[in-house]
Amino acid sequence: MSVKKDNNWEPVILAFCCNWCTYTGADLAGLNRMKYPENVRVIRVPCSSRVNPQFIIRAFQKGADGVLVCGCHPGDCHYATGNYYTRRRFMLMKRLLEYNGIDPKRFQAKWISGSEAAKFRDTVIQVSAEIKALGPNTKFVGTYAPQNAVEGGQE
Amino acid sequence: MILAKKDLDQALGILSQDAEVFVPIIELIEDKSGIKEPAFEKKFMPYFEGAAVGLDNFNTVKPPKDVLFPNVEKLYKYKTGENAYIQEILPEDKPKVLFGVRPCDMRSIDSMDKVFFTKEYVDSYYAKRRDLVTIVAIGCLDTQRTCFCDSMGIDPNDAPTADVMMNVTKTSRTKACPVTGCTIPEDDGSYILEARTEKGQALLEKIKALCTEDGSEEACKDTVCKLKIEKDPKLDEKLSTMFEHPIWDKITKGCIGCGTCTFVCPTCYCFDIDNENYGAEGCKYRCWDSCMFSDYTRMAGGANPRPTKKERLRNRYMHKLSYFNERYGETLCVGCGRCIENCPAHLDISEFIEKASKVDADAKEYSEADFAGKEAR
Amino acid sequence: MAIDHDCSCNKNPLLPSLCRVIDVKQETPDVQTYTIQTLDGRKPFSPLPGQLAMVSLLGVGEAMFSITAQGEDYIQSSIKRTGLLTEAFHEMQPGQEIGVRGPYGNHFPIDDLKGKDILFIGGGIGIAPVRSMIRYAFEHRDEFGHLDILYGARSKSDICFKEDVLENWPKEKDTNVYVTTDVPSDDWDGHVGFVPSYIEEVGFKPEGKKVVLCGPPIMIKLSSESLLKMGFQKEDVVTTLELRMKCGIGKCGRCNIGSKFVCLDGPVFTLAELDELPDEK
Amino acid sequence: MAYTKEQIQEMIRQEAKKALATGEVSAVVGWTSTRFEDRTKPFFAETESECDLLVWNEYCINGTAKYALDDRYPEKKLAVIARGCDSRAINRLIQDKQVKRENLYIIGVACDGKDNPICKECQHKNPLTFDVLVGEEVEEQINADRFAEVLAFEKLTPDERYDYWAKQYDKCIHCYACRNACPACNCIECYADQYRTGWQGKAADREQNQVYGLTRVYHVGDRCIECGECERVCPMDLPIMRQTRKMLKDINDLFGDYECGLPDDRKPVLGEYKLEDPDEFM
Amino acid sequence: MARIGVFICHCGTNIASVVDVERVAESAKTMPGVVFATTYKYMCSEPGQAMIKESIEQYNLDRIVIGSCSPRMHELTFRKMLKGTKINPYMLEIANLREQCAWVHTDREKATEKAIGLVQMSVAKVANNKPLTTSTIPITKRALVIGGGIAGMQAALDIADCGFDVTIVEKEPSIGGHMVMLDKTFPTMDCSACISTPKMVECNAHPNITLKTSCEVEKVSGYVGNFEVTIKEKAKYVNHDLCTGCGLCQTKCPTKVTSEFDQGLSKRPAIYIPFAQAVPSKPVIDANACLKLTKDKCGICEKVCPIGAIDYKDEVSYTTEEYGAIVIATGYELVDWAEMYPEYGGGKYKDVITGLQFERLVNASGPTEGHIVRPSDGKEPKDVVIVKCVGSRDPKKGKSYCSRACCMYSAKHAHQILDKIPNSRVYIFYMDVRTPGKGYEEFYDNTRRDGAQYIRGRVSKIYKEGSKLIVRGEDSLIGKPVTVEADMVILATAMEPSPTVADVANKLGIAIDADRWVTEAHPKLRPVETQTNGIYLCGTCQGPKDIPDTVAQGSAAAAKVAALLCHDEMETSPMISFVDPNKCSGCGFCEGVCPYKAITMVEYAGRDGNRRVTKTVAQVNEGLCQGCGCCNAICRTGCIDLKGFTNDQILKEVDALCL
Repeated sequence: MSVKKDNNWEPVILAFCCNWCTYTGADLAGLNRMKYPENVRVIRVPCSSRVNPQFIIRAFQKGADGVLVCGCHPGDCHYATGNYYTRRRFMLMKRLLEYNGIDPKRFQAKWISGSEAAKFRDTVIQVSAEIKALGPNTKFVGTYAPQNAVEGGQE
Repeated sequence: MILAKKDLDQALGILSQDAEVFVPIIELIEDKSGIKEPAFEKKFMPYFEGAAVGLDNFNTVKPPKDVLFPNVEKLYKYKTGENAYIQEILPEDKPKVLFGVRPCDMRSIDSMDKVFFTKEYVDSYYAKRRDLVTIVAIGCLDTQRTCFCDSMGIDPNDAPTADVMMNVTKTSRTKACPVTGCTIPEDDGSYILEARTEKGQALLEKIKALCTEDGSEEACKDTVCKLKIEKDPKLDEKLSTMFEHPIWDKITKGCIGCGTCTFVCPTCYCFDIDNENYGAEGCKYRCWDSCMFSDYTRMAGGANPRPTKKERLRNRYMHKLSYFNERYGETLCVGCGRCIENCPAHLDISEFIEKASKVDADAKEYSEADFAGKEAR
Repeated sequence: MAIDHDCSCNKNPLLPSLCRVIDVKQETPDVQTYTIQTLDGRKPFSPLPGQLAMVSLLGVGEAMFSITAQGEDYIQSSIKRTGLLTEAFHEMQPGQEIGVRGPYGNHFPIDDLKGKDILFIGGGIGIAPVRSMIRYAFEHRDEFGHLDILYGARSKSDICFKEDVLENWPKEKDTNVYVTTDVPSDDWDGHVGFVPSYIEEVGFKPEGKKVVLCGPPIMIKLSSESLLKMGFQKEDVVTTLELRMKCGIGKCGRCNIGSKFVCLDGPVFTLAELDELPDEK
Repeated sequence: MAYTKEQIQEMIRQEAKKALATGEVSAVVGWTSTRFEDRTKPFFAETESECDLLVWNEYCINGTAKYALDDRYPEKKLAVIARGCDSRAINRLIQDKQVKRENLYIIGVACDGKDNPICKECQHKNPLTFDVLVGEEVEEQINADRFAEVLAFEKLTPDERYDYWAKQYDKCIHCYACRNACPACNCIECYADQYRTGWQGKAADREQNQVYGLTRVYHVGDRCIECGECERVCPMDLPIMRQTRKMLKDINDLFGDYECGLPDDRKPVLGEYKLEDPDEFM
Repeated sequence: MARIGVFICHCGTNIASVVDVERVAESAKTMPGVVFATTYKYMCSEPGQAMIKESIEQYNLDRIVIGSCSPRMHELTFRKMLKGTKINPYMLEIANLREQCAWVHTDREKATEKAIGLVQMSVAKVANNKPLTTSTIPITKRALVIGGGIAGMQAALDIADCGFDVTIVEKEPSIGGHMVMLDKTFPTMDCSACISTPKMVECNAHPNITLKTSCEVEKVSGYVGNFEVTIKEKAKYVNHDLCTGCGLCQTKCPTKVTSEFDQGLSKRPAIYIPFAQAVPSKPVIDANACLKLTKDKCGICEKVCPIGAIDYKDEVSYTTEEYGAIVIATGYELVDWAEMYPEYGGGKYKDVITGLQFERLVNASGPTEGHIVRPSDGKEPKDVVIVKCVGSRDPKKGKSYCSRACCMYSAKHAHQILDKIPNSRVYIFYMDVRTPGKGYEEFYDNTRRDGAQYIRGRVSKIYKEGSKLIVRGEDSLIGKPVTVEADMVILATAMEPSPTVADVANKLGIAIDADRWVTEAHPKLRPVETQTNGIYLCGTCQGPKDIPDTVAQGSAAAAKVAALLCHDEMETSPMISFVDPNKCSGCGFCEGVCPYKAITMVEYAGRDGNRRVTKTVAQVNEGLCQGCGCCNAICRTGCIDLKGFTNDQILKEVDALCL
């Protein structure tokens, strides 16, 4: 994995957003022409409880600099109870990643409702700034990315 | 040629100048939390200055096979769609030295050679690595309790196919290793090196300056294995009639189906081929696989010719002790003892060899109680 | 000292050559036949009947298939959809690049078969390897005696190579074609019943006859029993085996039955040879 | 009066014979001796004479419960000689619906601590579930330092922690001994064996080992019975429990006292929720 | 290999002014599987759609990616468009280039880069899309209403009037609920029984309605359109098929116990019809009180019954029936104030009563025939204190919510006291007076004009001095303590959900909140639906409300039910979970986390190695699953997956992120 290190470096941040709250909130931010950094890419999922922690590991492995999981506020889940499971799952996962050396700022979870466009914007701005300050993620990044094969040779 | 033990590091340094020298090194993984004692790992790794070289009498957990047959090895890269291509990735041209290979492991490399070089196809990847490697074998000074290579027809003091054979001199004294506690020669001991091939000759040329030619020194060649087993010399043929023998049901019961024995085995060479994609581009690689894994032979529809651990372990033992003989004329088990030492379920191939040697090949029943006398304490 | 080997001039046996699928034909709802050519329009290699090719869907995976036919400038392989990988194969479109390496394995014992009457028996997709031998026999028609072809499929729509089975082959000289389906259907007025019983029904005579038998394991098992009952010798019946294969060159280890590797020593075995092998098929 | 090892061993053999004599039991899983004095191995006693090969000493360290999964659909019962940890492992398998209690005959025996470091931390030496108990129960100890290792490790800097694990995962040879020995790893088909679905590559490099390592913790962390088999069986000596214990510690911190494999019907932490769970994602 | 077409929309200038759409399309052409990429001014327009359709034909595409506005906007549009092509409507992914790219960014270069990234992810995902088909499920044209209060009755009547069969399950021996206990209804002061009993009779008489009193829901399985409900009928000990309701048994029964209907203010026999207008007007035996059933003595009722309808051997029975829709209308109870407020005497003063008890006191058919008297000594009270918000709006001791009806019924009670007892004085301790409703404020004004004294403040203590109850509180408006000597105190106690609701909700698989109120699917837009399709709610099971709102919800729920039942079958969403039974270990974790009870463990003929065995595996009910995916992330083997958002699709999307 070539380390991207120049002054124009922009982090790649992945956001899993639940379809009913945060994705709607993100759309609303657009409707209101709010501005936020370009480095967040959203993956739409039906519910934050759909997000398997293995996706998070995969994102770091593939070179994401930060991962964000967003869902409805507890109690507001479109599917009634999904985000309660999300909450437990990622409270533990966050600590586990931290324990394994990932900066807690690189993995964050947030409840953002469909009306909280501003919160979505603020969250993206904040996470983006925090990760930019941290620099490129080098932990858990795949050592076997094929560009190694393309550029270098064996071993 | 005689190389004083104290000059070993220097010799390795010289060899490292134009080759990657793989040598058993005791590596320390420091536990900074201070809760557990630091862990030691002994493995073949490239020599570096200051490395704690451990040419002592403990075998490495991982055999040296990965220098010739890496755990993961890229085969070719490709691109799909527009401008599709397939491009071979061969190993680098860098010469390597495998230094301190034990006779059992040397024999395992011979077996690998047979697999990868004969029977119609030559494996290009293995061949390239093999051609670039010079192997310095070392005669064992002491053996582990799980060592039984001499029962398998291997002399722990000599590795005939090595490029260079190295033995401790008879006058060398030994002491306990301050780190691991095992037996090692004292610093004032020395090694006798003997080139067996041109490659070996060339290697010794490089360190000639460090060596002396003292004809009075004699190599220490009286090491015997701690573990002696009674093996039927025709066990391979006997086993070939024992495919349905009830012994298999019994001895495979304890197996937990992990791949430890195959990955620590110096002669296990099975591999899988898979790919890793990166957008339209990707890379095909091969990696070690284990016949003990349930998915090893499972077919796309779900049917599996070896559905349970019984069939899988039977295949492994049969492969080591019978099939390989039939195909290549030698036993694939070299008696290094690694699988005995590391098996989570404490399965013991030497025990199987003994039992299989003794049982009636046509027996319809099998009981461990028949062997109780020997084992019960 | 390593065994002498010549590696400089040897072609890397694990490296596929880039080929192109020039035609995709839907044989049955779950079987497709692909016609494969090198990028410069040549035949990738010239296999003998019964040999295998490792077809690599770049980025997805590779699998071993029997080569069912070959022409001047192409080879053909038929693939049945059984799992995730074959499902991906079925998404192939003409023009797609794939990797192909081979040919692997032994082949049908042409020399043994020459001059004899041959009974070809195929079941389902099992007709694919047999087809390569049938085609060979037709191409060298004078070298073989009378030919019988017995083919069974689940239903009419499941018959592979319909043109060959139902139209072309019956027209060949000195050739009888028997087709049966497991279940009756409105559009099928042929024989209905399983292959093994049909074999007995037709009552082939074993004298001077060799059998090439291929199909799902259970069909092979029952058909063999029928054949042996009818007086055929185990040495005279050849069949093919299918196991999970990876390398194709007898090194990676997984396709062994006893000391034999299906990819290298197989896939074609006589029933007599199979008897010698451990029961792990 | 406490029994001697030899007495317990004899009682185990008798119970094993009794179990086999009922005709309902196919085999008794226990331990037998090996050629090495300080090592026993798991053993299936299937006949009366084989029962006399069962041993009981400080080297009986292998877990016995996981063998119940060898045949998930048995015709006869399997008898298992179970120490405290084995009984918790059996509870784990029962709670995960992988074995049925009625398919097991459990010969419980209180454990006096084996030649295995994890035994020093054991809080349940006595079997918690059994059909018959051999010998007497022993006094239990509370291990106040259950998470001491995790706490100490947490104090390191993130980079130190990462480097430590990276080195450990460099060692890993992908043999899956930890998985196969773990009673919480009881899936019929492990995600890691599903190469086609792309969860994880097959290569045993640092990257895939890390993926496996973390996923393993997530999969078993809330169901771990702390038997330490994963760590014991690891041929490369990876400190696997240090990962799992981290999750257990967090579960205890966040969601209240938690210990698995006890004979209750408590759901695994990730399979339930409480409205009043702590929330830091506001 | 997929043949993907990528279509980038300019959206006029909405996208194109910030994102270099041409570059995005050019870039897309190099992505794996993409065989065609183009841009267009308005993809959603008719010419735009026609262009996509043509390209599908021309380039033999098998799936497409559209880079446009949010999928929440036009995903359905484009799916509909695909229905007319050879491509399955679900072989489509939309990259959100407007709301989440062009509109929120200004830097053209960076926005274009991001747009390419978004398209890349969509391309990676779509390559792994599978064709999905909607399936239809038949609908049983019958409805079940749980609870026979005014909400349930209203819902049942409206559904029945639409021509569908309805069953009302009521746990009490009579339908009617709380409303029939009440005396007058505010603000119109019409007789509560006079307007509710006709509804009860109508329910009884309606050809499409089946009443099941003394019944409870035992088990619910199935899903929208196809519920299978087991109803438990408690033992009544009276054969209602024979009984004529003559009432002779009641009069002869020697046992007398507290009357539930009269809120403990009167006695009733052990064999009883709960109240005069009860429907069905037939008695049941209270098994806990009956001498025959408890001590095997007496047996008088059996002897006096002229037709032998008494059956002491009656047992609980179960019936299972199928319904297409279920309405939950389990209503409310008043909180047990005595436990919450020991300072109000904790229940030891007989003259401290609840509002509902007062309703019985003031009711002409009640125990006092409508005379307001003190329960302790039967004297007419002169000074009456009404305490509001007892248990409501009091998070420390009771409930945090407002019970909504108390302000109005307290005003009504004050009005009734002042009206019926000459020279009486009524003091009302209140926190706020809330009168949002037609004619409510006017009613409150009138009550004050009648002379009711409103004192703003909480009552801190009630104790007895002689025959008087001393009520101490604080008048927070003047900031001074107040003490009132009262003859009677009426507590406007908080409503809480019926104690049975948790059990019923659990059986139905619907959610309840922390206060046990049934949760509606959406508080604004789906107020009478629950999370589970085919299950609706009405009345006070959802939250405190007054009669007009309750009735309105009853009718609303009925409309929803009718809208469902008027179809013969319904389409299900194809984006639901599915199980690979061969991989499934049967651990049942998914079953535990499913909010819809859509997952059940079933037997499956599978294999263990090469052996044929019967496995227990998870199975997803297509009618119940809503596609949240919670089960997917809990499944360790990954054998339960979500169509449209499969693990593979999401992993591929993640993989494409950093290319």
